[in-house]
Amino acid sequence: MSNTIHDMGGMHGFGPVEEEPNEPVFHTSWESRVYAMNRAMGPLRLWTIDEGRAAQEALHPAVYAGASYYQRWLLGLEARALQHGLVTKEELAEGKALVANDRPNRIFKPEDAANLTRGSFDRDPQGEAIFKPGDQVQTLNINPAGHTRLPRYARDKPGEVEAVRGCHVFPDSVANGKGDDPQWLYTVVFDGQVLWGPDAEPGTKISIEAFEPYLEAL
Amino acid sequence: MSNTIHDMGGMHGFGPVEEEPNEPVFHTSWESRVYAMNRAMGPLRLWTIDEGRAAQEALHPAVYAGASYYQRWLLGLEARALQHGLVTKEELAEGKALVANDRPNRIFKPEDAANLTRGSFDRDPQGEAIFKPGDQVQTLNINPAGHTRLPRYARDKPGEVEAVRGCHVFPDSVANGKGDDPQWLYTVVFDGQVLWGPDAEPGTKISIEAFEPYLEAL
Amino acid sequence: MTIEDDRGQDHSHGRSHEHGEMSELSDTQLRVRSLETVLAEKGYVDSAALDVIVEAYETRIGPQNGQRVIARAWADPDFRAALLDDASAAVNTMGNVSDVGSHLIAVENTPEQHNMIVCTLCSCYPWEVLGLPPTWYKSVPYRSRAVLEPRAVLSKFGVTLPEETEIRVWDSTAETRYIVLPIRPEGTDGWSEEQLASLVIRNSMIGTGLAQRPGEAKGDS
Amino acid sequence: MTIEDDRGQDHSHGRSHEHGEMSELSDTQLRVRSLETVLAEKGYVDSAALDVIVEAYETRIGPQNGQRVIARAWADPDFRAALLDDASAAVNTMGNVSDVGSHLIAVENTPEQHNMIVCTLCSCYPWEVLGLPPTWYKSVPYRSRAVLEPRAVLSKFGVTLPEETEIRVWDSTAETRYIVLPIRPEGTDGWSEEQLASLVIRNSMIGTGLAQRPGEAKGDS
Repeated sequence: MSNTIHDMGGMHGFGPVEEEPNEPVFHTSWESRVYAMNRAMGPLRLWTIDEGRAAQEALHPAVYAGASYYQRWLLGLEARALQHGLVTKEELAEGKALVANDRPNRIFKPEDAANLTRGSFDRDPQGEAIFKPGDQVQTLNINPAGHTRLPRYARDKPGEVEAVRGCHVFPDSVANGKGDDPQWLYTVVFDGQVLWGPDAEPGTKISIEAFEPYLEAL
Repeated sequence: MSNTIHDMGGMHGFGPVEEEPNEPVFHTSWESRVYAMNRAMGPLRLWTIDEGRAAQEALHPAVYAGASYYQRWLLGLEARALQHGLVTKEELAEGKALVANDRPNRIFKPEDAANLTRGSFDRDPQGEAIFKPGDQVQTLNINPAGHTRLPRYARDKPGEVEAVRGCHVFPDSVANGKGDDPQWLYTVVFDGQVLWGPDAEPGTKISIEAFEPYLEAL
Repeated sequence: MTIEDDRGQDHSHGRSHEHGEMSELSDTQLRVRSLETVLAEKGYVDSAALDVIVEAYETRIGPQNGQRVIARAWADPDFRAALLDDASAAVNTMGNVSDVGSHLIAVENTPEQHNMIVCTLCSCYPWEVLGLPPTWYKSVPYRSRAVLEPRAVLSKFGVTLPEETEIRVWDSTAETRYIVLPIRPEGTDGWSEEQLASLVIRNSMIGTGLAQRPGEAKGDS
Repeated sequence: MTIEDDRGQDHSHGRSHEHGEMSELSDTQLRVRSLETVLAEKGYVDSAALDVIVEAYETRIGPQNGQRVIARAWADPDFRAALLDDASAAVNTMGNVSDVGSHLIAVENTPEQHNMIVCTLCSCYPWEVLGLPPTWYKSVPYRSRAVLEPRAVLSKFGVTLPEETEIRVWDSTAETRYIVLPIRPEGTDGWSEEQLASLVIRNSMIGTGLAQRPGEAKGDS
């Protein structure tokens, strides 16, 4: 979903930023297992990274805002595993496999961990890029019920295209089950005052990575 | 605070609206006590209605979104009673008065309940109203750290003044401890498409009650 | 912080969030009792006065007040005009309901415009004429959805209006309070105010319902 | 839903929310074990592979990779130019760190512009060069504040920059990933890449810190 609590840029009330001295990579072993399961299941290509995000965005705001980072990953992974029929609620409740399944042909093996490189999101363009660096653009005012990567604070605002970042998988399509629909991706920069008005800190600029369908020429 | 979870107009993810058949006025006796305490302490004039709102807005978003309505009122009332030094944490923990206090001269008595009329928020204006019905206005893009009643979804948008509602206590001032600072209040109406873009439902208009400092002429 | 989700339980939305769970209700109950005890011992509240406030909202101050206002507006064109001109003053002429503050506003439904009230920022509601708001009105789903998808919300309440009817949502962001004057149902010519009042369900005065038709079963809202 | 507040406990923000409480950790732990067991029994994960992934992030894939990249960019002007032109390609020429995906971008701090990275919508982070993000980076306070009040956030990290320096916040809303090339500290002429790397604290590559000066105690971040 789009306008959920995950879209929190510019919100107040979450308390101060606090750094933890000598923070370990994982605080508990369950955190490390949750992370590793999420990483290991990526290459099975049962879902995309944006579907994974959408599963977390679907959590109730009270849960999202109250859970820790890895708790959210756990809830998101459980939700996807259930939605895709990999596991059943009864299996999770009992902690063992109860029903047969079509096992995947190929799973992530120990030797695969030698190269944990991310996949590429580059895709062949469907047309020429409409914008170029220096172009003045306006972000659209969209409020879709489905997943999007245009944050609320940067909607309906004028900005400048700073760079073209290639043609990528379009999250608003792929997370909603409509395929890659590749779109040009731009870095669009906004003046702090444009985003926040007189309450902006002076001398700040904020950029987002904006897909072409988020933009119109100014 | 302004951009906290309480400002939820247009957010997704909170689930469906659900009506409860034959709903009682109060579901439990503690709900009724919380409500009555809040009402009874209003006339003591220890704080304003906007300070009361601000106390709830200061709750962590996970608490705000997860608590019930009367739980929020309880937390807000506890917070104000502590902030104003009416009670101490130790007293709340032990459930009895432990330290002496300056008792208020006048408290809400049973006979006062005969007339539970709201107070008036009308105040003498500091000047003429700048706008009149039919005027085109733009709401400002403000993001104050303090309390405001201009919701996020209606900032930085063009609308039309529909009515002048008198000159009222200004919440952005009084809740932040800066006095009544009376301001003209207007009903400002927006087209649904202006607020939400193409995702708006067709044929909808939304109005807010906007204080004059939220507006500029278009 | 316990993590919760939709796995078998309805923890993450709806009524369980609004009313809490049993084991936690008792915590809250103790906490409320503690606060009231301390405030009473220190002279800030009088528990007998709290009893009377509760009783007032459980008996006297409820939607029955608004029903009489709407019925009179349907029956009496002069009162209707006065109500739409200055609802506080008009309601206060009725005498036998609790006085209303200065900032009540009545908005009239027509075939061209359907009005619907919300308070996105908290839960402002015209309690002097409607009593305390129902849980759904104060709930985060209603507060978040009403301004973005009012027709979808209305359909959850069983209200479907023609496409030509404009939906007007009033977000109560200040101390003004709104009551909707619903369309008088057909087939009520010559009805008394009392008869008319029986058709005015609470939701019709918030805009999430319509006045009932003669013969229609009276719901609780 | 248990209601929590600030009354004597630090429940409503900060570390307790991020890491959970003891009594609930064990719930979560059981739930994680259950999920792993079921997924492993059904052939979706290989627990030995999970061990190796965990080990990789606890040992191999961490900020030490980014430190070497930054040190080389400081020491070698050609590499610096290549890094700013195409960070993925440049980093992959270094050979002995894990390959990085196609979308790494390096942004250079100057006296005129200080760069700072955030992901407001989730927690995107260049883990191939910096390892897994610290808790504060993934936290709701950082995600909500960085775009609205970056100078205030920087000051929480002890970073105060001249008014004339523009703060540029990069919100990682797509699959591009950003690493900050901090300003090379003075007094490091002739230093080896290894010596230079020792000055590159992790936060300096996110933009919430500066590279350390020679002789400055090396913090963990």
